[in-house]
Amino acid sequence: MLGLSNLRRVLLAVSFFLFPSFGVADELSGANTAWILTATALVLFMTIPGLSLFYAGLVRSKNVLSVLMQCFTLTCLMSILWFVVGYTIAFGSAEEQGPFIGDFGNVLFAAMGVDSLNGDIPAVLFAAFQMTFAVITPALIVGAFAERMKFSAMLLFSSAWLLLVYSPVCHWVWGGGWLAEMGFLDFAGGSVVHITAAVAALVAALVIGNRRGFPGTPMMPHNMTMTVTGAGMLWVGWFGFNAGSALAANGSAAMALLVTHISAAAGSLAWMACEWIRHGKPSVLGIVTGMVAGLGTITPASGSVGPAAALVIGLCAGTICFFATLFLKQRLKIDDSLDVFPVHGVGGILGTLLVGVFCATDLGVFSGLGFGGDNGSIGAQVQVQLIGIVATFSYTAVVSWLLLKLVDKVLGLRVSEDQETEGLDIVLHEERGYDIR
Amino acid sequence: MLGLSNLRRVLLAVSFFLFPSFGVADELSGANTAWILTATALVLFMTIPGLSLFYAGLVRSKNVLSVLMQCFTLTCLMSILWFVVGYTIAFGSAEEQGPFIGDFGNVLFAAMGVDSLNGDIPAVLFAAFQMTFAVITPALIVGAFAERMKFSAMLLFSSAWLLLVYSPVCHWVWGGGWLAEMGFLDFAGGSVVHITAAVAALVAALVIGNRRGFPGTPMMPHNMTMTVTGAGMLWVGWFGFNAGSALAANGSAAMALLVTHISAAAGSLAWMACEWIRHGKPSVLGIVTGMVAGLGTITPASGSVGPAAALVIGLCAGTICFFATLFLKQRLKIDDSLDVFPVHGVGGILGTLLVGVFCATDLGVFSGLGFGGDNGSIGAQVQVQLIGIVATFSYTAVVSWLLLKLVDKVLGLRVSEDQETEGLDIVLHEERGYDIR
Amino acid sequence: MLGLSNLRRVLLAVSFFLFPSFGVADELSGANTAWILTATALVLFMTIPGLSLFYAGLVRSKNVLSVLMQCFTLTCLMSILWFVVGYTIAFGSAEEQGPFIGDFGNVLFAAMGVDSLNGDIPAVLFAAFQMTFAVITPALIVGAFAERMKFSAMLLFSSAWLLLVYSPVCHWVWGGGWLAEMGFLDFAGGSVVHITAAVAALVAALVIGNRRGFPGTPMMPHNMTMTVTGAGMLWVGWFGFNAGSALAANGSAAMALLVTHISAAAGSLAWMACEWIRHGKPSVLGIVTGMVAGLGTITPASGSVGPAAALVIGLCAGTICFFATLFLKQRLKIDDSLDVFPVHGVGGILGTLLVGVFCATDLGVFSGLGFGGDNGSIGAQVQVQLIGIVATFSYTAVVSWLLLKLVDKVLGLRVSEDQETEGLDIVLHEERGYDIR
Amino acid sequence: MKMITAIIKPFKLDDVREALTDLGITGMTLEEVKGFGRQKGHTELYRGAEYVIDFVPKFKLQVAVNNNLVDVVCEAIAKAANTTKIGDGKIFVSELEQVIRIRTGEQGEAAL
Amino acid sequence: MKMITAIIKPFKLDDVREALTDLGITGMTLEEVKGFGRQKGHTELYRGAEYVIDFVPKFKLQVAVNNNLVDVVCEAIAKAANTTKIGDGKIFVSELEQVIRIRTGEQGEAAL
Amino acid sequence: MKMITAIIKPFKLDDVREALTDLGITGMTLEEVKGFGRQKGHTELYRGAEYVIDFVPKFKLQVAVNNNLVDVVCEAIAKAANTTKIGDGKIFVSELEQVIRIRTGEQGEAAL
Ligand SMILES: Nc1ncnc2c1ncn2[C@@H]1O[C@H](COP(=O)(O)OP(=O)(O)O)[C@@H](O)[C@H]1O
Ligand SMILES: Nc1ncnc2c1ncn2[C@@H]1O[C@H](COP(=O)(O)OP(=O)(O)O)[C@@H](O)[C@H]1O
Ligand SMILES: Nc1ncnc2c1ncn2[C@@H]1O[C@H](COP(=O)(O)OP(=O)(O)O)[C@@H](O)[C@H]1O
Repeated sequence: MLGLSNLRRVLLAVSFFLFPSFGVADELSGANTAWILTATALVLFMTIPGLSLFYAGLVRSKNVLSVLMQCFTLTCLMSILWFVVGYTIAFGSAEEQGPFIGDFGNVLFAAMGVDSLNGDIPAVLFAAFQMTFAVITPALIVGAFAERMKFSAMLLFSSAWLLLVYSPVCHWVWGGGWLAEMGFLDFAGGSVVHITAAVAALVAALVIGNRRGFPGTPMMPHNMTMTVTGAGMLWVGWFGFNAGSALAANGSAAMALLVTHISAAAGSLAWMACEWIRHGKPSVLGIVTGMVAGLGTITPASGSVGPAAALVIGLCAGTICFFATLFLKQRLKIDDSLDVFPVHGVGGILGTLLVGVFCATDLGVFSGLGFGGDNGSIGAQVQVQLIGIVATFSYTAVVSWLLLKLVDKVLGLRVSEDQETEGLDIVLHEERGYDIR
Repeated sequence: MLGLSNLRRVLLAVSFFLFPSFGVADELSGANTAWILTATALVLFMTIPGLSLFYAGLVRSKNVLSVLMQCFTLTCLMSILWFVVGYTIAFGSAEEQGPFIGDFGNVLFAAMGVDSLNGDIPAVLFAAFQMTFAVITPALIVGAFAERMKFSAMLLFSSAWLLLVYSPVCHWVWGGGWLAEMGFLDFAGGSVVHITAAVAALVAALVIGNRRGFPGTPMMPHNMTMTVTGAGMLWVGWFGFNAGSALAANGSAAMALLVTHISAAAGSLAWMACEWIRHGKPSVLGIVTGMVAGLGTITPASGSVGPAAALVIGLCAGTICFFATLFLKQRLKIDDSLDVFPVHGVGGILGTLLVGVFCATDLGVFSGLGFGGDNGSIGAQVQVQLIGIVATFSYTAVVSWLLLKLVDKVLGLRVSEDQETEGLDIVLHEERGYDIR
Repeated sequence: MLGLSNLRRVLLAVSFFLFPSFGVADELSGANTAWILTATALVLFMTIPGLSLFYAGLVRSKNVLSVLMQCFTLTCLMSILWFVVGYTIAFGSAEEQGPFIGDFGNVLFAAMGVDSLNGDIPAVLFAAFQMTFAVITPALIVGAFAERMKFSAMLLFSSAWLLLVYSPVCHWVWGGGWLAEMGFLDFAGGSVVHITAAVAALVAALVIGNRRGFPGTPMMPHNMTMTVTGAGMLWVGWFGFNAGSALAANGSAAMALLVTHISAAAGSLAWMACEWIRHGKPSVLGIVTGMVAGLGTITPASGSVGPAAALVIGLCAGTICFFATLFLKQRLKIDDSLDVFPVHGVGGILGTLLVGVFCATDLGVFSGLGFGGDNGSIGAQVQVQLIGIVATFSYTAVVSWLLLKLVDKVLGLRVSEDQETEGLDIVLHEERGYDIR
Repeated sequence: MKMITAIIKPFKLDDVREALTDLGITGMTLEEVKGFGRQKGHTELYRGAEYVIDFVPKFKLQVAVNNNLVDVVCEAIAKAANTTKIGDGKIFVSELEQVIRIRTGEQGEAAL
Repeated sequence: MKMITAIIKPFKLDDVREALTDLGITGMTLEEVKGFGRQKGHTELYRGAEYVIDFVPKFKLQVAVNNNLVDVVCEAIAKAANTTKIGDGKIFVSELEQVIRIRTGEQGEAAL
Repeated sequence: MKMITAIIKPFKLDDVREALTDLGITGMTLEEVKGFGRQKGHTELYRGAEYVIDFVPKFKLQVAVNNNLVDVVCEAIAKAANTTKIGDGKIFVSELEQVIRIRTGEQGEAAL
């Protein structure tokens, strides 16, 4: 009982090689529980304070609190929604799960008790760990519409989005849904988290429009030290995100931690090199953005590849996301304010593709840990990965667009011009970020 | 030997249902040790940097370092005092423990070696974990007398308070003392930590008096981003506080983590809603204060209730602490500067009461994990909870008041008017918080 | 296979008493894995954001990003270098290891798979844990040449230094090298980390020369709150550093955590007392510096001493490092800008010596956990410790000096006078730390 | 020579700076100030403590000019800074007796 | 018209602002400045490096007024800002040739 | 009396302050300002968004002096602040009608 079965199916489909004996794991593993307790704390740490500092440092000081407020409120609201119904949409409660959404047997976690297990960890722990993913994904979108969206509209949009986009896609991939059935590989959320968030971000940037003055007026980060602090926290927390996704304290978790670290480092250095070559000087904003690219890109692959492949993945991530950012901003002139799409979206897509290559076990030093499901070749795996990318991309794009249009009708998406000029902190929250004398 | 027995007694009395087999746990559990090592780090993280940032952001910039200094110095000094004698007052060293204080066999942790166990974790680990609680409790009080207390007076008061208030009360509840005997439920410190700290805070605010200019002069938080950062850290660290209090990596810890998270989220949203309705705008200071209320309130209950009850507890916490804060500040005009009492005190009392209700196992979706000790009904349990609240409240109030008066005699509690105007950072520490150009 | 054997040798030589049964530990321990996964995250957390904030707050605001950038880039670059070749220089791949460096069998971690073990934890986890040490050590040096070194020169120097200083010394002490053979005690890096970094720092300060205007011009910390935040993070992360060095979740780890905490607290209070007595006022910069002294000093001893000894070690650390700092700055007028040598170097030496005393088991309440290797008396152990100190000190001094001279030839070590006046953030990175209105 | 001091809305700085450089003005000095006037400030609310902030952020721009430029400069600023909303600010003109360029020691109009 | 510039202690701002509004003054401009004078600054000590900070934080308040108000305004400020302790600050008065309200283009006294 | 206003490079403050105290000047007021002039600013680049920052940080130092001191003070400042590089700044001199010391109510030269 207890959402255990559906997890099993995922594990079976996606990463069966990791848990050779999970079929008999009906006893609690204290060790795995210890690690997932920690990992849950680490993933929460990624959103608050990690991501919220990363983002908040990048906006102008008149909007700093609005960003912190959005991230914080999403942490609360998404948690409650996940508890009430999001979890059960994604993971359901019964042994057998449908291809598109779960069942409603775990509304309010009704089918879980203190002794229930999911695999060999407490069922409520699995649900809480997943809750932190359901928190950070909508929080990532915040970067796209920062400095101009109404707080109320943001809450309404995010709530609907969690239930109508995140939860179903999560079911497809991790809840025993149709992508899981195909042996689609996404260890820690390249598609579930990064593609969905980034596509929603792109759509939101397009629907809500550019900030006043973009791109002419300087809109400098108001506190780079805050952004770099948040970046460090993201890196640390990401160990919980990726290595926690092993749901165990074992070699797989350790390898996930290692490849995560290496890809982050490689992504950072690649971005730094691009900047140094192209602009003449390396910047700290550049290197931390490369880090996020490296981390986002390794995420889907972190359970399937080895460290040498992670080096390649990280280098590709840093380079490609660098040029994607320039392209979106300078060519397309889309004000995805904190560059959510070119970093998380491009990275998420790239990683979800590359895992299809580097999971292969016969690539010498670049070998990985094996294909997903019944896939028997790089070609087959890459095809499945492509299907997954296209499906999550287009589903997210369509539903996000509809939701934004709807919210615009109901509440209006954007503050007035004067309010935007004055800044959201005073206008929406009657507070100021700093009063330093 | 080794403080093991008294812990056993607590566990027996308070939460026997969690450890069905602790009686035979004479071997080290690596898994539980791994989690409590982590939890210890997390609780330390709550004080430094967590709480210290949360508090420091709320004062004026001329006093920012004084608050950081107070929290940091308390971390050091309380740790040493706990090591020297505080621990043994609370937990003693022998199998049988008296009702009011422990024995003195563990002065300087004399009765613990590297191989000693307390339950199934190293005895020194239990002592270190508890040390982090002995650190944060006096640090919480700092919020009440911020911006005006002498540093030396603060040190003297806190030292005496740790030994004369915290350690004994800790013994009553967790050290096998009289409240433990009654089946009083306080999983992670609703009374031991929050009520004691908050009552001392209220008494301190009354004894030391309002800040110059309160309530007329604006005394705005000088750095809300710092406060929100600290808030995020507190939330994350609180997982160690509450789920660590299970002293094991098991279902109980997982459930504690989950209910902690849900109550934090619910408390935040409730406070936000109150503010939004009453003042027209939700603020980030509001939502993070609601978070603290939700966390403080679930603390005593986190080992005894389920997630649906946590939702209710959190919503009550946010709402009631909101109005308590307004009442204290606007009506009573008491300058409990950072609102320690209305948040931690009211929350601690509320949670200590509500656990008496929601621990019951027959409340449908709101069911909990069972009564404490021999208590057999909600009525009986609530009565015990009330006795615990009244006892800790009044004992703390009286002793804190005496100590403050004494310290005032010996050293003087308060800096001079001119010094208060100039700010404590320069006056007491010859430093300034910021020199940003 | 797998670098397992050499680790075993170290463990055998250095801390054989901790792992009485490691000889048969050929199965993965989930509990130990859980803790070392966490510890790895904690040590990374020490560098980013911990150390980088600690350091960055101490420089002038025009150079804040340059410090953050250096720490961040080192995190990336050292990780990759460690992965490529540093690890195998330090730990090799074969059972038998030479006295001076490892072998090259683990280039690109070639000899480790997902299932390989090192002791009873995954081999890749041991390598990743050690990677975080290889990151923070060069990052410590940054404090010496802050505010004036070229970014490119810093990268080149640090890279060469990692491979030519850190990795070999790491081999001597932890990789089964000649110092390990002698029973040299250095649990978590008093010599490997702190002495090497601090000696390199001193040499760097001398070679690159004082900052313009030192010591006449005020060069105040631009953001003490940042420094205190970083300090708190360092303390928390240090639990991973020291208690993680037990490579297990057991009594040894717990004891390491406890003595680390006590020494940090004692070092802080000792420094505070010195300042209070000597200068009339205690400062928050003082107390956090005392904390670093206490932590650095206990590091080599953290696996070998008890809590009462830790109290003594911490008190010595705070006092002696306090006077060392004054001496270097006021008498020698050496601009080791963020006082790396007097804190980490003096502390590292002191701790590496004192462990030779306090590891003895017959000192009453100050007893420790036993001598290293075949050493049978305090005298013998202290002699070995002295040999280790002198060897790591002089080797590091000579090689660091050569490398700095070389880099100066190739790239130039220092920015121009005008650039130094303008500040490295704009000049080297085209960014500014703050744009707060 | 005259010193022209303009208090303007912060987000109008770019427009004003442009208008001035269009007139050939090559130097000016900027300060962040807070203004009190007809334009209302805002309220801040922290846990039930309500503070009315009367002083709103403004920029103060100072330009030293030759007498013959005073009118055009004032006009240019007034035009560029105008939003027709309360709080647009003021321009103050006062006499300047002497100007010295530190680098060269030049004095008077040559120093502008 | 005159420009009255007062250097005052920061915590006296509210008193001074009130005194001025009591006189019917509706506009003023505030800057954060650092003052050097008879009032001693303080010492800061960072790990043995001692720095003497001579410049103490002050507020500079500027009010443009009609000639007939100069004396009462100066008096009001002097009274409100006085603590009888060194460092209370100074009031400077200088001639103002022209004032323009940007929003309306009004000039002279009408613009105040 | 005159008000001497000097715009200088920030790192020259100590030199200028010393030069003034050497002349017996005991009071002055300092502001952080941004200057626009011949001295070029710098470029900042954030993820491909390039911003040219024209305004460079300067200090503005104001000293009220007796008429007889104007020339020596100006000279002293000009000498101490000079680096012979563009951007060294300017000195402005203007008439001061009245000075009042708040603490004592002293007026005119006695208040300096
Ligand atoms: N008498 C005055 N003296 C100095 N500054 C003034 C005066 N009156 C207004 N100001 C400045 O001009 C700004 C704009 O004035 P305000 O009355 O708000 O609007 P408006 O200029 O549109 O009438 C104020 O914020 C203040 O900085
Ligand atoms: N000659 C001056 N020129 C400009 N500002 C001055 C002058 N003298 C004093 N000030 C300003 O007035 C403030 C107060 O002066 P100070 O000598 O400390 O005390 P007091 O005004 O009580 O004599 C100083 O901090 C400075 O800002
Ligand atoms: N006309 C002016 N009015 C006001 N301030 C000016 C004027 N011209 C220059 N400044 C100030 O003087 C500073 C130095 O001027 P700049 O042209 O850069 O160099 P220099 O003084 O060496 O010719 C500027 O940054 C600005 O603050």
